This record gives sequence, structure tokens and C-alpha cells, in this order.
Amino acid sequence: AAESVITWMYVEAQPNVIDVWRGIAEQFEKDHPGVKIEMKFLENQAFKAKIPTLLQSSEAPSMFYTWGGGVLKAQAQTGMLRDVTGALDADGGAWRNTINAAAVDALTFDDNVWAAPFRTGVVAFYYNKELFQKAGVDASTIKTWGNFTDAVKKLKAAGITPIAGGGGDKWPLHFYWSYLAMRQAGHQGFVDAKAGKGDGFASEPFVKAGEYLAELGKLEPFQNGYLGATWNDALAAFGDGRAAIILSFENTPGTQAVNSTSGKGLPVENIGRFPFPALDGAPGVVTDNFGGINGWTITKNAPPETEEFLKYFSSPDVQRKLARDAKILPVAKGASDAVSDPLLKVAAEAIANETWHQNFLDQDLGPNVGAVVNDMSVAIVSGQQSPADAAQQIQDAFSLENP
Amino acid sequence: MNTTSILAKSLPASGAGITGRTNRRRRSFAKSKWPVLVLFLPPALLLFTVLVILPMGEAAWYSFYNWNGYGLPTQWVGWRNYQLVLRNSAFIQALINNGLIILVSLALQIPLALWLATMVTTRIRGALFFRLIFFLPYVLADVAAGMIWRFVYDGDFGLAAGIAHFFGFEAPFLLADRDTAMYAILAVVVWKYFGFHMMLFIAGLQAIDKSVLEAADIDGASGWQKFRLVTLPLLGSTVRLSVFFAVVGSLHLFDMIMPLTGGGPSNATQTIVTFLYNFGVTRMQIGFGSAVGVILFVICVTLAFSYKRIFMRHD
Amino acid sequence: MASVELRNVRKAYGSLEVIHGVSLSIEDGQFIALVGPSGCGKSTLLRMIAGLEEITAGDVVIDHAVVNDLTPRERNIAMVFQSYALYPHMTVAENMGFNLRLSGAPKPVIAERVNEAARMLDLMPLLDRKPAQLSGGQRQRVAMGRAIVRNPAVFLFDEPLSNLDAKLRVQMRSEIKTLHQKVGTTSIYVTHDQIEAMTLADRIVVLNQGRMEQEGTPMELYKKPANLFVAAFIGSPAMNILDGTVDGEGGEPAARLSDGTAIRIAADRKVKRGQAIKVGLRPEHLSPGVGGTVLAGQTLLVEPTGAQTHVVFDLAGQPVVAIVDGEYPARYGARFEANIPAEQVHVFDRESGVAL
Amino acid sequence: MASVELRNVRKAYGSLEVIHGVSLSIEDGQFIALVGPSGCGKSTLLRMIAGLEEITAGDVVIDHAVVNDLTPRERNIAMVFQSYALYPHMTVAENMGFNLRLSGAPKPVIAERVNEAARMLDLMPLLDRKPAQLSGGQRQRVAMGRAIVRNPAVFLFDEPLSNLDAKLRVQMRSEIKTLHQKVGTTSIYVTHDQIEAMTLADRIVVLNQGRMEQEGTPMELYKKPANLFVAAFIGSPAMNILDGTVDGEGGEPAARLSDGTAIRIAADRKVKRGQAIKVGLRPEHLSPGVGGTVLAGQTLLVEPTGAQTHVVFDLAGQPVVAIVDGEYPARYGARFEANIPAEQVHVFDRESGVAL
Amino acid sequence: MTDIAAPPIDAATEQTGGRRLSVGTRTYLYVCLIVVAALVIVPLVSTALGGFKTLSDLRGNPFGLPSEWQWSNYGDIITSQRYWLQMGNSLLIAALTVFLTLTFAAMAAFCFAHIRFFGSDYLLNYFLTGLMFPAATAILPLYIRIRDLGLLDTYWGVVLPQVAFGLGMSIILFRNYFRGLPVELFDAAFVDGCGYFGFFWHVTLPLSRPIVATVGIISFVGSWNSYILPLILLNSESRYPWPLGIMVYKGEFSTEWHLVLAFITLTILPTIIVFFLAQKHIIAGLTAGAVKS
Ligand SMILES: Nc1ncnc2c1ncn2[C@@H]1O[C@H](COP(=O)(O)OP(=O)(O)OP(=O)(O)O)[C@@H](O)[C@H]1O
Ligand SMILES: Nc1ncnc2c1ncn2[C@@H]1O[C@H](COP(=O)(O)OP(=O)(O)OP(=O)(O)O)[C@@H](O)[C@H]1O
Ligand SMILES: [Mg+2]
Ligand SMILES: [Mg+2]
Repeated sequence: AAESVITWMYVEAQPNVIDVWRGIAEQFEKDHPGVKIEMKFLENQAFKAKIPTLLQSSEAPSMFYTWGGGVLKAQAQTGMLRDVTGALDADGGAWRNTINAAAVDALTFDDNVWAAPFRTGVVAFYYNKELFQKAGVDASTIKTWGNFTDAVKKLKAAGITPIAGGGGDKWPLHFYWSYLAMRQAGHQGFVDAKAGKGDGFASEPFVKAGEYLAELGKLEPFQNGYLGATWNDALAAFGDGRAAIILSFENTPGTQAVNSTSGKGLPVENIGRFPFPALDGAPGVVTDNFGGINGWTITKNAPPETEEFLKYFSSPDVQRKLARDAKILPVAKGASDAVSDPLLKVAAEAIANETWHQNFLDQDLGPNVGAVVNDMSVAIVSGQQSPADAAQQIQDAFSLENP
Repeated sequence: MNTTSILAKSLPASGAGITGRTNRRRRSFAKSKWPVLVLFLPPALLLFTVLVILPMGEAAWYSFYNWNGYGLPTQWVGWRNYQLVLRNSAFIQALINNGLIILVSLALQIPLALWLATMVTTRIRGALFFRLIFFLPYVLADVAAGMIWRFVYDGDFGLAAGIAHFFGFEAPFLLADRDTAMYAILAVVVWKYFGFHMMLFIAGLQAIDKSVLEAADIDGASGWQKFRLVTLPLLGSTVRLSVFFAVVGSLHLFDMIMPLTGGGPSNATQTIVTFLYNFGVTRMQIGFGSAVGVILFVICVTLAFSYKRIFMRHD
Repeated sequence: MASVELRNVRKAYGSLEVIHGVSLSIEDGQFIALVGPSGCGKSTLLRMIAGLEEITAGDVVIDHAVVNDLTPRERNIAMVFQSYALYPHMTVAENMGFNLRLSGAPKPVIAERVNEAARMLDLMPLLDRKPAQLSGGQRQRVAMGRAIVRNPAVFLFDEPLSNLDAKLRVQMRSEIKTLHQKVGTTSIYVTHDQIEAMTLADRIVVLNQGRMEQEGTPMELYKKPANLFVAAFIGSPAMNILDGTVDGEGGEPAARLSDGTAIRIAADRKVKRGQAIKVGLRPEHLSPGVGGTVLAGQTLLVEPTGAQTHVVFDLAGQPVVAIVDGEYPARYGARFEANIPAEQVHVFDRESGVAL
Repeated sequence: MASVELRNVRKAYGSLEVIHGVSLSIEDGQFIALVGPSGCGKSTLLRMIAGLEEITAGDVVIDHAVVNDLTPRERNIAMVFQSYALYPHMTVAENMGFNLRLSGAPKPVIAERVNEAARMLDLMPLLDRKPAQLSGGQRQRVAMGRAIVRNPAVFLFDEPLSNLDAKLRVQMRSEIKTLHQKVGTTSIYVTHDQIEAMTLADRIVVLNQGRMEQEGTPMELYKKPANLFVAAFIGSPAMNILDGTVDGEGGEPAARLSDGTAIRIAADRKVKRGQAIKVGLRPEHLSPGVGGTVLAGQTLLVEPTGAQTHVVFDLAGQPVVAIVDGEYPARYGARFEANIPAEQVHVFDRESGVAL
Repeated sequence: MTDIAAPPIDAATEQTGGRRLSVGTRTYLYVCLIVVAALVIVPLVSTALGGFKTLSDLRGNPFGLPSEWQWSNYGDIITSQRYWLQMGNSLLIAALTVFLTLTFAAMAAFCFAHIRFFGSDYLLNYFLTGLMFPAATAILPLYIRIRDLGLLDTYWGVVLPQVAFGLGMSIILFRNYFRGLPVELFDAAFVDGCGYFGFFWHVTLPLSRPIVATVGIISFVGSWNSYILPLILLNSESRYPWPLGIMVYKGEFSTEWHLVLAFITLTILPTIIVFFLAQKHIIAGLTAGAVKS
């Protein structure tokens, strides 16, 4: 019989997670004879570089990882994707109803859903309890940016590298600028900027956010050589206990261990979490979350079983399994109860109670503006650009793309 | 500076055209030449045109569009991409870096190569072995060399760290520091390519009539005088060739930068080609990237031709 | 100007000895030619004198001082190379003045000396050209000019004419001879062309496989070659060599060839009856009807050259060359008769090759 | 074998004509030498005959057929090149058989023909070597072998010996001559060495600047050169040429040189009194004490070559070469006297150079 | 007979003749040479040794011998399929590139060297422009063209552009060499009855072994080490040549330097071995004709 082959392209590098996925895929294959799922790994950078060209070739995968946002929008506009709206709404919305609305919304443009939601994420500070204790810092007291910089100073004074940063990859540092901008501009500020109102991203709150970031940079809080360090290097620095704080994804407890020199990393008990603090006198609140909403995009020529598989993949049972074994924050309604890991639980709660969820800016604003945001974040931290210039450059790039 | 640049040796010959020699070819056989031309030329011609010349022309065309590579280019933007490129501080940095690489090649690498070449063409035991060792980095892939030096420079695990710890100070992160990264890369460039230039010089030295050097001995030249007044002038064409390679090669530098810094930290080590890759290819800004390609092309061709005109006239 | 002496000089490349102890003394102002077949060690010997090649054993003495360890510059010699070895990037004037420039002579002095030498060699109009713009003969003259400018103690020449064509070679030969007559510098001249050696040199040294075979004036070598090698090497066309045995008694010895022909040889040759010998007959001594032994055979080849004709004829189954007058009616296939006087017949021991 | 005829053949490179109408007819089996100075057009002419160079005007006729438009192979000629042009990657046997192989001859036939030629040229032991493993002379023989294997109508030689050293050249010269005597193929031989031409050829054609100067047997050219150019070109050492004017009446004409010396010339020369002439004296005719005019001057140079000695002496302010016997006691600076019979004195019109 | 490839005189290979160097000069030479050689060798050796260490060993002791030899670092890679797959891919791509380059370039160069035809100068200069710029300048249009030809993510998709970009140089090298063959050979072959094809096949090609080796080596090394073209034109990891593979590996095991070092060592090892075995040809090839022209 003619086999349908679903090619599945992903960037996930944690072997245990991939094992879980493979298990799910094998189960699906068993349930659907004649369907074969081929898993293809592509390294993150290569993946981002390749997808546009891949999409237009006969080699396009059936489904691939997406961060949503402008990138997904551009891809959708090529007509190379197959939207999943129909599948979601079939049988009276049988699939759509099982999923958090926020996740679906994040993957929707022009009233079409362009990817099947898979997981959400939230970026927050993780810290090394032992080192905090050594420096005499109490994490629970960090409520404002001022508290945070004080903590950094204290850590530094105690001879501890305060923060692990991955400036070589750039995007890890854009977390700082993004969060600061969210806190300073607030949800409305972002909406206005995106709508091109006023000076857009060059307007005052964004410059102000940059100034906070520049101040942080001046404290030299990052580990030695952070500008050349990759994200993995940063995780390793945190996991080895060489730096006390990392602004990172919800899966940090796992990834820091994998990347650490010993391969074991910090014991989970030794890791704490606190949300990105608020800024005095600014509209942003601590419950405004920054983090990914990931899904799987289906390409035009994918076999019809692909939707079937993705529906299965986001079904509550599978999502629970993923939450438990792969330590993700699930998108299926009610699946978060399977989150057992205490730190992940906190993250899941944060999502449950969030007031606004902002997708990663380097995805949300499209690959080009996003790259500029990354560049500028690094430039501000390292003192290369004044916050005002940086904001202007982001705005320039943005207005070029969105005339 | 990939191997393809070797060809430039032939650059001097390029304009030479038909010499008297070919004039001798008999014309009475004119009839029989067409079958050969018709069979022998087209494969090369076709491949070259389709995969080299046309894409180059298309690059020029795309450079006037804002295009992300999906579908067909439709959004004509005139010279805007060029303006953006030339205003981009990272591009300016890339130009400066390319200049720096050229400078170091000329001021450091070529003299070093020449110095070593004169040493390994003397009559000492092991000269051939040293030649091989010095040439070794050149045959390694750029990517591998970049990776090896990334390790050497690594502040945690690398040799730089080892040395620093040995002397008891904190390991520097040479590649992560804007102020040092480019110099670190320059060192790798020299490390990687001096052997190639040395080989050129060895070939050049061997082509010098030995009896001319003996004549200088007889004329009473000391070792240094012999080098400065006889060897060096006679190496003229080799030096010019070597300079040409260094210049063209440095403009092409890409493979090695990627594993080392990828152009970072904060664009401190971009070259024109890494800039093209980072800002054009990975961001799918086809128009913008093509504009960079066209600028690079113009720089290469201008340099090549003016260099040829000025320095290689006599070769 | 200086005398040059070689004292049992040897040269080995690794374990291969190529010069096996050569001793030679050259007087001040003499013109010496070193001749020998290719590979016999002429260049090596010359280069040892120049200081370009290390001396394995023995001494090179210039002007009564052992110079083994001196550099070429300290030996004050000048050398003209086979390939001329002109500096391609310098003009003729610069080429010629390079040595003086290195020794720090002031510019006007250099110019004057260069001009003087250029005038002597007729190079004045060429002073500003580069070597590539010169003809072979002109380059050769520049190479000589470079040598004389510095006024060296000794001139060394390594086959300086072998890259020139025949006509030019003859012309340059005269120029070298004339030059030596003018400046009188001690000269050592390497060549494999025996005509060149004979016409140029006061004395000739014949080398063979790193050994000296004979040394003497050109006419000595021509008339009294010490052995077969020298006999065959000197003279053009080369001496005819035939196998024979000594026959005839006491006052009238003769060499008997394989076909029975007897050739009378001079009575004073130290030959024993029955001795196996080689007989040497110079072509120019084989002329029809001048007395002496009559040798006859069928004409194999007739080569007219104008004034003279070379006739190759068959003698005891071997081709023998004779030189006859251009008017002589030689004809292919005809019988040819030549005479040779006994005192012109050379005899050599067949084993050792030594002249008897 | 075939006859070859050139009918007013011309060659122009672009607007530059280098062969200005040469007509020549060569009989079947003849051996012709083309001589002339470098650049006179010898090679060009030969290559036109070969079919390697287009003929601008005129006809080349081989065996009574015009071959202007035929390829070399169709003309059935074979050529021996100066550089031999052996195929370096083929063995001697393959080199020799290449032509036959291209024409599709069966293997055994090729082998047989190659063997035959190899035997003739003494190449049998070398058949399996590559050209790089051969000496110069052997290569030359292979080049000839390649030519004979195919049994061509005409042999063409372009300075086949000029890359060999003097000794070998003489030897190969004989071999070529012998070969021609054996196979008898019509041959055209280009050389700039007049000795080679004289010794080898049945007839010699002297070319100068693309024009034929004279054509005839070697002795004709030597004895009765048609003009100054041929006179100076043929003979070695070259004829001495001196300016003079005709003096003396009727039966006893003489040439008076610039210093007043009078040289008697043969009565049958068509000279007028007072006519400006050039006098030609062959060195070999200037010998001491044989009668005729006595010429004397200071000896400038003595070059012994063994049997003969070249003496350069001053005559009317010009150096004149004489050849004397090797025994003659010539000495630098001494007075030298030579005689020349009137019938050996060549005279040429000074303007046109034509022999009188 | 012209000697086609007379080896140049090389003082270093004939250890005998001439004057000996003084002890002082020798010492100076050796000290300088050894220092430079150390700078070349140390990074390479530490890379190889690093592959035998554990990460903590590497951290404490990047230079020295491993305190405990971790053979498994290498063993795991050697026994992994990806290593052999990448090597195989590189080899296949390089072999195809070399073959096509040699064939096409030799044929075209023959026309330029031996045939006079209208426009040959212009055509040659046309190919010469290929020398001027790297593939990078036109990488984006090139990508689109390969995509349109349906060759994306195939070996041919990498091979053909590599051949095309190598043609300019190869043609020049071939042409210069062909023109250096003695003209008389051409004449002799004509007299023997060859046409152009016959000459190409019977004379030019057999005599061109040195230049075939040269061009072959240059294009092989270029292909074997090339990174940017495969990076853009290949998608499937199963077709990756090793320079791409090494980068992926580095991406996967970014902080595990010991594994990365082992992988680097294993991937460059073939290059080094081949280099030392064939050094004479490689050096001759890469510096070919550089000084003569
Ligand atoms: N560097 C060397 N190493 C080993 N053997 C050498 C070296 N140089 C010369 N020879 C050998 O020494 C011998 C003499 O060589 P030399 O050059 O002196 O000969 P030559 O008489 O000048 O010959 P030619 O007339 O060909 O120039 C030859 O057998 C040669 O092979
Ligand atoms: N392809 C050409 N284009 C223009 N002129 C040429 C060409 N080939 C030869 N000539 C000229 O034609 C003339 C005759 O040349 P050719 O080669 O026939 O002389 P040659 O008598 O063989 O001289 P040599 O003895 O030096 O071989 C020369 O003046 C030469 O410069
Ligand atoms: Mg010699
Ligand atoms: Mg010629």
C-alpha cells in the first residue's frame, strides 16, 4: 500500500524530549497503519536560515516548528502553508475546543489559524539559591527593577558573577530589552507602537527601557566573555554555578543540567524562580508575560494525515504526557495539571493568571526587525549604542517592513 | 581566501590575448576546427553562464527589490537597499575589517611568509619537513581551522585559558571582547594562510636562476645584500601575485569567521561576506543581500583590475 | 693579478668523489683552459676555486695564500657564467657596477670604471638597457664587462661561449683573446670545445672523470698526447683510432691491422713486437701521395667543405677520415689512397691507453 | 619518391611579405640544402612545402601535382624538426609507428615497418624507451626513423642537428648522408650552418631575406659565388672582404687597397679601371710563399687549432684571417707575410655586390 | 625535445653541493623554524589530545596529556553512522566535482589554446570574470536558480555550482599549460595525419598529466573543504558533507568541547593523512604555475 510519509522538522535538541516525541509518533504510526513519520532535526540557526528556501522546494517538510508572529505571517503569505482552521473547526470545533484560546489566537492571522498550537512558554528569572544565600540576597524581596539591580550589586560585591548571558546568540539578551519595554510601555504602548502611532518603537517608553538596560550593562553583571557565549554556554554557566541568575525559559531546570559541565547541573531544589520585576511608575505589570507560543506549521503538500497527527499531538492525553515527561507547558485545556515539576508548576500558574502574553519579539516582529531587536539589545548592554539610537534603528527597520 | 583564488595567477595572462605563437597556426585547416569548437566549448560555457554569470546578473536585479524570497520580487525600491547597506554601521565595520585583514596580510603575513621561505630554501636538514608543517594549516578546511581556534581562544576550556591560569590571571575571552575579537581573528588568518604564501615564495625563489645568486656571491654581496638587492627584486612578480591573493582572499573570508565568532560580538568581526550571510541570507532579505553581493563584486573587480593595471603590467 | 695553485684538491658529494686530487699551478697572467667531456668535473673545480663550492680536501692557493675558507669576495676573483647570470632587473651599467657599489665605491668612481670597461667592450650604447633587451653576444660581453670592472686577481670562465651560435662564438673567442692580451689578468677558462681551448689558452689542462689526464701548451697536447683519451679529445675532426699489433723488427717497427695492412711507425716509439696497441692517425695527416705508408680503401662518404674535403674511407673494416684538398676528385664508392709518414703515426698501449 | 617544384612561391604575414617569389625545381631523389642567415625565411619555405603554412601566392608542386590545398598527410611528406618533436609519452616504437597507426595500418605491418627502420638506424635496443631516456643523438635518430617508417615522397629537415653538440653534429651529419645514400628519397634540408649544407647536399640554395641569392652544387657556390652575400656566407672561416679600386691595365688588372697595396686579379674578370670594388680573399688561400701577390702586416692574433693555425694580421688597417700550417711559427706582434695567386682573388662590384 | 616539467632546482632537496652554512646561521634558522612550527602544531595537537579528555580534565589541563585516556570519545564517533555518512558525502561530491571540472575545463581550454576563432579573446575573458568573485556574491540568486532546476538538496545541486565557479581558474591553468606544449608537437602530429580531435586525444591529454593532477587537486580540496555552498543548497542532514556536519555537531554538543574536539580531529584526520601522503602533488598543484607566466 502507498505509505503516507509525514516529515517532521524540529529544532529541539534535548534527547529526552525527542525520545518522548518519538514515542508519541510511534504510537500514532501504530494506530494509523500506512502512515510513517520521519523526524528531521535542524540546528536552530540553520533552521531559521533554511525554512524560507525549504518551503519553496519539493523538499519541504510536512510540518515544522514555528514561533508564530511575523515569521509565520510571511510564510503564510507565500501560499506555501495549509491553514488548520478547517481542521480545528471540523466536527463543531472538536479540536479547537480542547485548546487554550490564547494559544490559538497567537497563531491566527487574517482569521485563519496557520499552525497547530503545541506549547506555550514564559520567560522568567531563575536563580541559584545557594549563591543568593551566600551573597545575602533574598529573592522574594525582588519586586522592582531597583530591587533587582541592588541584588546584582550585592552578588557582585560577594565575588559572584550575577548573571549568565548568551550574547553570542544575541536573542537571549533581547529578553531583557523586551521585558523592560513591556513593563515600561505596557500592553497599550505595544499595540500603539505596532500600529505605528507616534514615534512607534522610537517613542519615549522604549528609549527609557533601553536606558534601564544600559544601566544594567554598566554594572557588568554578566559572566566573562558573555558577548561570545552561546545560549548553551550561558546555561552551562548557570548550571555549573558560575553565575547566579539567568533570564530563561520555563524548561531551564532541564536544559541547565544538560548543558552543565558535569551533565547534572544544579539540583532542582537549589533553583528558584521569580518573575521579571515591575518598573516604578510604569503601566506594565508583573503578570504581563513574555514567552513563546509554539506550534506546528503544515505545508501545502503535506499528507492529509498530518492534521490528524497534530490533533493527536495536542490532544489532552498527549499534552499531559508531554507536560510530565518533556516538561512543557501544555496548550490543551486542563493538561497543566499534569505538570509535576514544582518550578514548571509555578510557570504554569503564571500563564494561567497572565494579563497579557507577548510572543518573542524576534518572531513577532518578523525575522528582519526581530534581528534588529536582537542586535540592538546586545548593542545597548555592551554600550555600543545609545538607547535612543537603538530605539530609532528598531523603528526604522519596523517602518520599512510595515509601510 | 579559498583555493579558488589561486587562479588569479593567471590574471596577468588574462589580457594577454593571442600572442605571436598562435599566429603560426595554419589557416588552411579552418574547416576542421568547427566540429571541435561545437563539441568542446558548450558544456563549460553553458554551466558557467547559467550558474555564475546569470545569478550575478540576477543579483543586480534583485538588489532593487524589497523581497523576502517568498514568491517573486514585486516591491521595487530603487536604490534603497544600497543606501541601507552603506548606512549600516555593521557593514561599515565589515569594510573596515576587510581593510584590516588586507593590511595585516600585507604588512605581517607576506613578510613572515617570505622570511620563512628564505629559511626553508636553505640547505639545512629538515627544511622539507618544516615546509610541510607550515603548509599544513592551509590544507585544513576553514571551518575546521575556525573551530580549532575557537577552542584555543575559549576562556573556559581553551589554550588561552590554560596559559592565563598558568600565569595566574583570569582567562580573557578574546573572541567575546569587541576590542580583541578582530585581532584574534587576524591571528588565525595569518596562521591559516602564511604557509600558502610561503609556498608561492618558495616556488618563486626556486625559479630564480641560481647562478645569478652565485654571481652576487662573487660580486661580494653579503647575505642581506643578496636578499635585498637581488632576490627581492627578482621575486617581484611573486610578491605581486601573493599580494593579489591576499587581497582577493581577504575579501572572500567567510568560512573561518562563522565558527569563530559568526561576525560577533556585536558585529565587531563581520566581513563583507559574513555580513551578507547574516543580514541577507539568514534574514531572508534577498534584495538587501543582493545589494551587498553587488557591492562586493564591484569592489573585487575594481581592485583586481586596478591592481592588475598598476602592478602587474610587466608580468 | 695573481698566481693560482691547486694542491691535491678533492671534492666529494656525500660519498661520491668527483674530483680525485688535482694539483696544478698557474702563473701570474697565464691563460689556462680546462677541457674535458661533460661531467668530468670542470665546473666543480672552477667553482671550488671561486669559493662557490666547499673543498673536501686539499688547498686552493691564490697569490700564495690558502683561501679555502674565504668567501668569493675575499678571494677577489671574477667569474663569467655559462648562462651569464646577469641581474635581470638591473641595467647593463648597474650590472657592471654592482660589485663596486657593494664595496662602497663612490658613484663617480663606479661610473668611470664602468665606462672604461664599456668602451673596451664596445658596450657604450647599451649601458641603459636591461639584459632582456640584449642579444646573446651582447649579454656575453656584459658578463665579461662585469668581470673586468672590478679588476680582479683572477678571471674564471665557465663555458662562456657555449650558448652562442657558431659564427658569434668564433667572434667572441677573438674578443676574449684580445681582451686577455690587453689586461693580462690570470684566467681560468672552462670549456668542452677543444678548438676553443686550443685557440685561446696558453696552457691546457685535460680533465677526465675528475682526474688530470695531461697538461701542456696546445701544441704539446696536439703533437704529443700523453694517452688515448687526450689524443682522441684534441684535434678536429678527431683522430682515427685503429687496433693493431706491433710487427716488424728493430729500426723499422710497424703496426699490423686486422686485415694485415702494416703501418710504419717511428723507430723511437717504445714498442715491443707482438704488443697489442692502438694506432692513431690524424685525418689531416692522411693525404694522398706525400710518402710514408700507403693506406687504401673504398670511399664511404665525401664531405666537401670548400678548401678541404673530408673523405671517409674503409680501412680494415673501419671508417677512417682523411682530409684532402678541396680540389681532390673524391667520389663515393671509388678507391681512395692516402699516405702517412711514420713520424705522424701515434701508438698507444691497448690496455692502458698510454702513448708509447 | 617524387620531384618537388616551387613556382614563384610567396608568403606574407598580414602585410609583411617574408618570401618574395621563390622558384625552384628539385629532381626526384636529390638532396637539397636551403641555407641562409637566421630569419631569412628558410623555415617558412619548408613549412609551406610541408603544408603547415598557407601559401600566399604561387604553387607548390609535388610529383607534378599542385598540392597547395592538401594537408601534410595528403602530400605524403615527412618532416624532421629542429626540436625533434617526439611525442614524450610514447615509446620509440610508438613514436615511429604513430603515423601508420593513424592511417589504420594493421599492427603486424606497423611492427614490421618500425623494426625495419629501427634496424637501419641502429635503434633496435631502444624501441621500448621513452624519448626522455634517450640522448640527443638518439632522439635525433628516432625523429628520422619516424620519418622513414612511412616511406614518404619527400623528406623535409628543419635544422635537425642544431640542438646537438659539435662532435655529435659531425657524426649525425654522416648518418644522414649515409641514410640518403641508402633510401634515396628526395630531401630538402634547412640549415644555417654552411658546412652542414656543403657536406650533405647535392645542391645548395642560398636564401637571403626571402629571396634566392644563388643555387648550385657546393663547389660551384664555393668557387664561383654569384655575389658578396654568398661569398661571405659560404666557407669557414669566412672570406676576408676588403675595399679596393681597380688599377693596372688590360692583361694585368689589380685591386688597389686603401693603403696602396695592389693585389693582382685574374685577367678574365670583367673589371674597368677605377671601378670601386670589393676584394674577397679566402683565408685558406692566403698561405706564406706560394707565389702570387705578397700581402704583409702585423700579426694581431694567433689561433692554433692543431694541424692548422689561424693567423689574423693587419692589412690596410683591417684584420685579415689567413690559415697556415700548424707548424708555422706565427707569433703575436710579428710581421706576417702571405701570398695569394691572382685566380684565387674574388672581386665584386662595390655597389651591387655582384661577382665580376 | 622540450622538457615539459623540468623540476626546479631546490637547494633543500639536494643536500650536498655549495658552501656549508655556519653554525651560528644554523642555530638561528632552527630556533626560528621550531618556534613557528610550534605555533602551527600546538593547536592541532591539543585539539587531538583534547578529544581524549573528559570535560573537567580539559578545563584544568588543556595542554597536557589526558590524565585518563577517554577512548570512547573517539570510539563513539568512529562507530557512528553520521561520521561515515558525512565523509562519504564529501567524497562523492568532491569526486563528481573533480571529474566534471576536469572534463569541461580541459575541453574548453583546448579550444582556447589551440584554435583561433572569432571572439576567443572575449570568451576567455568572459570565463576569467569567474575568478573575480566568490560564490557568496551571488549566493541568493544561485540558490533560487538551483531550486528552479529542481536540484535543491541533491548532490548535483552542490556539484554543478562548484564546477561552474571553478571553471574560470581551471580553464586558465589548462590553457596556459596547453600553450606551453611545444608547437612542433602540433606540427608533427599534423604531418602524421592528426586532426584536432586526434591531437587532443593522442597528444594533449596524455601529456597533461601534471596539470590534470593540479587542477584535480585544487578542485578536490576546494570541494572537500567547501562550506557555504552546501550550507545553502543542502537540507537533509543525510547529504551533509563534513564541514556542515561539524557545525551541526558543534551546535548539538556546544559545551562538550571534548566531544567536539574529537569530532574535529576525526574529520580533519583524513585531510592530514592524505596531505602527508600526497604532499608532493598537492603542493605542486596548489602552487602550480604560480611563478611562471
Ligand atoms: N650537487 C651535486 N651533487 C652530486 N653530484 C654532483 C653535484 N654537482 C655535480 N655533481 C657531479 O659531479 C660531476 C662533475 O660535474 P661538473 O658540473 O663539474 O661537470 P662539468 O665537467 O662541468 O660538465 P659540463 O661540461 O656538462 O658542464 C658530475 O658527475 C656531476 O654529476
Ligand atoms: N607568424 C608570423 N608572423 C609574422 N612574421 C613571421 C611569422 N613567422 C615568421 N615570421 C617572420 O618571417 C621571417 C622568416 O622566418 P623563418 O622562421 O622562416 O626564418 P628562418 O630562416 O627559419 O630563421 P631561423 O634560422 O632563425 O630558424 C622572419 O623575419 C620572421 O620574423
Ligand atoms: Mg659545467
Ligand atoms: Mg627556422
